Amino acid sequence: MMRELTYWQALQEALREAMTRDPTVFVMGEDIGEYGGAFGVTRGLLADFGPQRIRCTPISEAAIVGAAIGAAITGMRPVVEIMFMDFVTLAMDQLANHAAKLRYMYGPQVRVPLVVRTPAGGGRCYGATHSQSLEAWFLHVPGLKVVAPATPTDAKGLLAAAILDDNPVLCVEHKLLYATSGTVSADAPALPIGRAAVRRAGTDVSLVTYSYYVGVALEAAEQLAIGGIAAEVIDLRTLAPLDTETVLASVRKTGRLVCIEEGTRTGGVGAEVAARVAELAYEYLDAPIRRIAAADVPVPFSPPLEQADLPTREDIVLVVRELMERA
Amino acid sequence: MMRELTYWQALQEALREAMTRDPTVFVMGEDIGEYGGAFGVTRGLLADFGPQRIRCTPISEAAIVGAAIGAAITGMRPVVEIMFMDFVTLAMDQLANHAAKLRYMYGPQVRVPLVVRTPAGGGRCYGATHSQSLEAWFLHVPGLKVVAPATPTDAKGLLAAAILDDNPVLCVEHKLLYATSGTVSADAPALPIGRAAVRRAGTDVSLVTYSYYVGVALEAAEQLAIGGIAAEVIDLRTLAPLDTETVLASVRKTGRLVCIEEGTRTGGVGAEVAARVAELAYEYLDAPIRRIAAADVPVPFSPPLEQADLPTREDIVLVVRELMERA
Amino acid sequence: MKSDLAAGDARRVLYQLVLIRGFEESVLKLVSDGSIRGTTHPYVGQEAVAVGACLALRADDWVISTHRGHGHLLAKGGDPNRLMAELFGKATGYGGGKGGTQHMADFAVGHLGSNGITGGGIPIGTGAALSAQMRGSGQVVVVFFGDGAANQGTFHESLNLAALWHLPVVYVCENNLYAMSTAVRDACAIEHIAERASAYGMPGVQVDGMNVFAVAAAVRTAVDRARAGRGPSLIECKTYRFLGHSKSDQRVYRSRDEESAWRARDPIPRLRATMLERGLASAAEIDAITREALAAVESAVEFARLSPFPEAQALTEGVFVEGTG
Amino acid sequence: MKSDLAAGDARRVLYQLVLIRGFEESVLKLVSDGSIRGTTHPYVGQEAVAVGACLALRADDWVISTHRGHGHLLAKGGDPNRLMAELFGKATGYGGGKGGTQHMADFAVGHLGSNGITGGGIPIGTGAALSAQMRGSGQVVVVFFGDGAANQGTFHESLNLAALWHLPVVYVCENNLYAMSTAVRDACAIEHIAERASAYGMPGVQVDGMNVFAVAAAVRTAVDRARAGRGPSLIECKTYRFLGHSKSDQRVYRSRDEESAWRARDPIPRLRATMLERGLASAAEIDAITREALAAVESAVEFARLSPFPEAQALTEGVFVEGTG
Ligand SMILES: Cc1ncc(C[n+]2csc(CCOP(=O)(O)OP(=O)(O)O)c2C)c(N)n1
Ligand SMILES: Cc1ncc(C[n+]2csc(CCOP(=O)(O)OP(=O)(O)O)c2C)c(N)n1
Ligand SMILES: [Mg+2]
Ligand SMILES: [Mg+2]
Repeated sequence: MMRELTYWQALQEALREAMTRDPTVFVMGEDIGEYGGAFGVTRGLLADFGPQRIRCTPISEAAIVGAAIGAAITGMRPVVEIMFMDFVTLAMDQLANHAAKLRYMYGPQVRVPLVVRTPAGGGRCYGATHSQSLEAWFLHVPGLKVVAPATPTDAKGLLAAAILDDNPVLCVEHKLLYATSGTVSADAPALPIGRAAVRRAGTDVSLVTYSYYVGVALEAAEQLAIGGIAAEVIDLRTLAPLDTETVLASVRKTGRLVCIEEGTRTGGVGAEVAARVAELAYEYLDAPIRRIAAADVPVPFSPPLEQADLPTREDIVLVVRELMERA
Repeated sequence: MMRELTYWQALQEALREAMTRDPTVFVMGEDIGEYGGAFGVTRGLLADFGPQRIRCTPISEAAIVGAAIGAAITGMRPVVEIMFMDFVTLAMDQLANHAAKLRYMYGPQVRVPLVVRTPAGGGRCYGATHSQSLEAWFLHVPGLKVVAPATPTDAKGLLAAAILDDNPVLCVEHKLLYATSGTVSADAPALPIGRAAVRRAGTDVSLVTYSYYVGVALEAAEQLAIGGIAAEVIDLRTLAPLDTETVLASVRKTGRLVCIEEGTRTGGVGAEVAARVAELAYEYLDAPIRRIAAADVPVPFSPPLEQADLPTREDIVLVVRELMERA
Repeated sequence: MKSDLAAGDARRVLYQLVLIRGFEESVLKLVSDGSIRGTTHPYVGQEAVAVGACLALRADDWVISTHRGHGHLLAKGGDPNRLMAELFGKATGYGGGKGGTQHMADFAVGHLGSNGITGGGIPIGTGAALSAQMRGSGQVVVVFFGDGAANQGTFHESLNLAALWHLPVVYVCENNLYAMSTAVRDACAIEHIAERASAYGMPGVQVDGMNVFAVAAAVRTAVDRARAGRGPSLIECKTYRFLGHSKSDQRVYRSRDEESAWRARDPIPRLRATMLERGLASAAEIDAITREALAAVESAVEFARLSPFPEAQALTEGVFVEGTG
Repeated sequence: MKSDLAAGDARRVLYQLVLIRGFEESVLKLVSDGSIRGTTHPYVGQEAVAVGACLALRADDWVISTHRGHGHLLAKGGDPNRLMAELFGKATGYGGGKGGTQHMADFAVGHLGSNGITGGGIPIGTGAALSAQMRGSGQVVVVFFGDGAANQGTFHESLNLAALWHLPVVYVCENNLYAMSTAVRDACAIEHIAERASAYGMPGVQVDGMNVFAVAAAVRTAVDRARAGRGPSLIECKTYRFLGHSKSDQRVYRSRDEESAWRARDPIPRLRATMLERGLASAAEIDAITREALAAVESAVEFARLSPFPEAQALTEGVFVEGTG
């Protein structure tokens, strides 16, 4: 059965189904009860699952994630909501030094089935501490998986998979996606973590992106098509482990790579994608690699500056045209 | 006047000179007083500068860095020692959301002349929470500078520059370098932040690295030279802002890039260097880019595993030979 | 209320209370009509805390503010024009529009910055106190933070550090009973945050946060102590935000009755009544003060509207101080 | 000492004390001669805390340990062989050699892991207690941590959470007067860490950490309370590490006199004397227990020495649980 769901509803459906199926799944976070969470993903869950399983916490990000780790290693499957991705900084130690490392250090006796969900991204004039896209840091944390769904179907499928996974998974959501909608199958299985999707096939250039920018890249591809340029759009979906094969296959075909992300440029996800391609598909490249990302600055509040900071469809179109002209 | 100094002595000399010259400079950290710090960099300073300026703190990394920020924005020039780089996770919020952003958000009225010194790296069998090289995260924090000296001269020069700098600077030291020595000029000026150094000129391949691995790369270059391969060794010295020009100039000449670092591969410093080269010197590349780094795993304690994990001179030699054979 | 209340003090206080109230109400309208983008955290109801605390400070003393910070900035003597312009994202704002509602400072008036990270400002204010102590400047820092922030690790680490080092800092907790939708009783294991002071061996006092002069008196005692080198204090101001947490909050987590009970303690009518009662000002004078404050708000809006947005190149400027190091 | 001390208890306790003492002294030698690489944090002097606390626990109760954790693991019933092998970095160690001294666990005996980050284990133990509560398992968690860790933000956040939610957890602070070289008085704004309990509305008690049975009694009270659903407690054990912080520490920060005074309170001779005094064991029996414990240490060394290092492929294995998700 297919239904139209918003991204937030799809996330909630994954939570509901997991909680219904498995009594060890529970949710922790700030203001996730009656208030429904800052972006409404948990609205209604308190009434249905009660305060034991929809657990409102004090503002204590480190202890919330730490406590979730403790619960996870003792048989529970906690899902933590960190209200804005900017605040994972406070839980960085628990995530990077504990959640991600326990299995490797302690051996097979321990499993850390922890999910941390968090909204990233700007475009809402929330300023520098409420608009960041910090996912690139977590690519550099071995032991952590990172998913970043772009559609309601993926939101449900990847969150479901994250909850089923016996490893810590960071689920990066996007503020501008919560209200977007799409058809979601009621009985779709969890999506496999670690597989990218080709959202649009093309032969001239590979646009590799994820989350909110998949939509932007698709629009750019549409526009480029009018000018006769066939862009392939790859939605990474999972950032760690990265689906290198799908990216390489695309670049082998197109010979051109443009990495697109909302986070700041230096040290971003695009750097890793670019490096892998330059290592593994160098012979297939017909042009320099390009990265499109936010400037290396804190996200400015001022609406025109924020708009100027965030990559746009036009940026993509311009970069791709410039690349094609080199051929 | 030239003297033989160890890396730790060179760092201490930078601290001493800055503290002697400028009464606003002071040092904060755990066990930095009589104990001299976990790696001895501050030994003797307490006796000479007193407990007001060599300030031993409780184990409170977030508050230490936060308090240093508060002192920095009000006219002091604090130098914080974080005992192991692994613990910056606890100060991540203060560094990334405050130190790095205040100037941009508050405007020119604020300056954050903060230095955070911290030892990175493995090779001492300290295990996964005391061996990490996490500098790549900080390339992805606009507003922060990052230096990573490889020699006593650079240690002194870059730390001196960091203290003079009105911006927050992370100084990444290396545990295995503290005891190494070299000649250091007594009256050398502070080194400019943001400039790489060509440590060895060569025409066949560019080895781009920093910190402890500069020495390893030089040894590899020596060995390669015997086989007739002329490797150029670039010491980045500053990781943020990255001296792209020096790297590009080298790659334009050699046509081959090998990035070498001790941190884990995915999302590392090498990814950024590789991406910049693939963007800006693509036409000059004669071979795929290569990255040599630790495996994407927590640093294992077991001595043979740790040795197997850390990149070696042999790894570099092998990778370069393989690259040269492709030509 | 303080018995030796001087007419001048009362008028200044009234002006500030009305200024903040008027400013915040105006901002809410501007957010609703889209003139101000993003969100805002109104200080309405809590004005007595900022105004009372700042009344106890010297001009060169410092404050550290929060996400709910417009009141702190105005109470410390900040410029409503530049504050409003910042909310509009204009080049004339405190941070040239780059900071926005949660991230602005006015060092010239001793305001070291508001902060979008709950609890993030506590160690920073502590460090400013360290700086004051080391330089022997005699300055004292007031660190404002909410009840919610009192559960962050930074609260603990900072208060311990300040007590250990006898820093000249006063921690002013604005306990408005909620952190976003979360009641204090659901977030804090004890009812009175002031009691946490004993964990650091510092004085902890509770005070009526709806009463400017009670706040001022408590803060003054703590400031005197701090300035005398006797270390930090924790002051818990029991207060209430009359409006939602931010622009979109429907306040499902509390009752309208509770709200009315607190509104009955509104510091503004209370002060007006006292002033009249004690003959500190006539009704006409009170009206004039009110009009003057509201006029300042209107000019601020005007100023902000007429100000230009930052130039495009501002985007990449100002990340670093250039030319040092 | 407890008056109703049973002979069996006393023997078991003596065995454990000697086992831990012998183990740690052996480890120090092995570190010195290079058999064990890296560092180690000896538990010598503090044995009564781990042994006493674990005496009050059920086998299925949990403990969370620290960087100074060998004693906790042995006291909870861990296997000296696998522990020693881990220190050698051998494949037969608890983590196959990958964890090392600060990072090992034995879930089978209720040991949820030691931790190289000061204060890092406190929230994790709190979460284990949440898990016990949610599953209604009746388990209680003992979270060990040092005086130094009591100044970390995680301490505050965790104790607040536990008190708020009435979690079945007992926070056992091992106040050995120093965090590395830093004396408690130079790091903690109050002298007795137990007093911090009041900031969370939980009981806080100080206990003689050199006395196994005093520790056991205090922990038992807290465990009973926790198991009965009445929430967490904070127990401060006043203790002392007889040796340096880690292998390289010269102990410049404290006097030999202070050390002697504490050594005079060594729990091992104290217990031996009591056992003899009360006729709980003969001198020969005590010697036998001692020999048995030390023999276990020797076998552990032997086991570790003879064990193989992990295979090279182990490096990249075991980061993730495979086949889920
Ligand atoms: C670290 C962090 N966590 C969560 C938030 C989201 N948030 C913003 S304000 C707020 C409530 C703060 O409560 P309190 O400290 O009582 O201040 P109040 O809003 O009541 O003035 C929350 C949870 C944040 N900004 N920073
Ligand atoms: C976050 C962090 N900061 C600093 C250290 C370095 N360090 C290891 S043990 C230690 C002292 C801990 O003191 P305490 O908690 O009293 O335990 P003790 O060593 O006395 O058993 C320090 C500072 C660390 N491992 N982790
Ligand atoms: Mg509040
Ligand atoms: Mg200690």
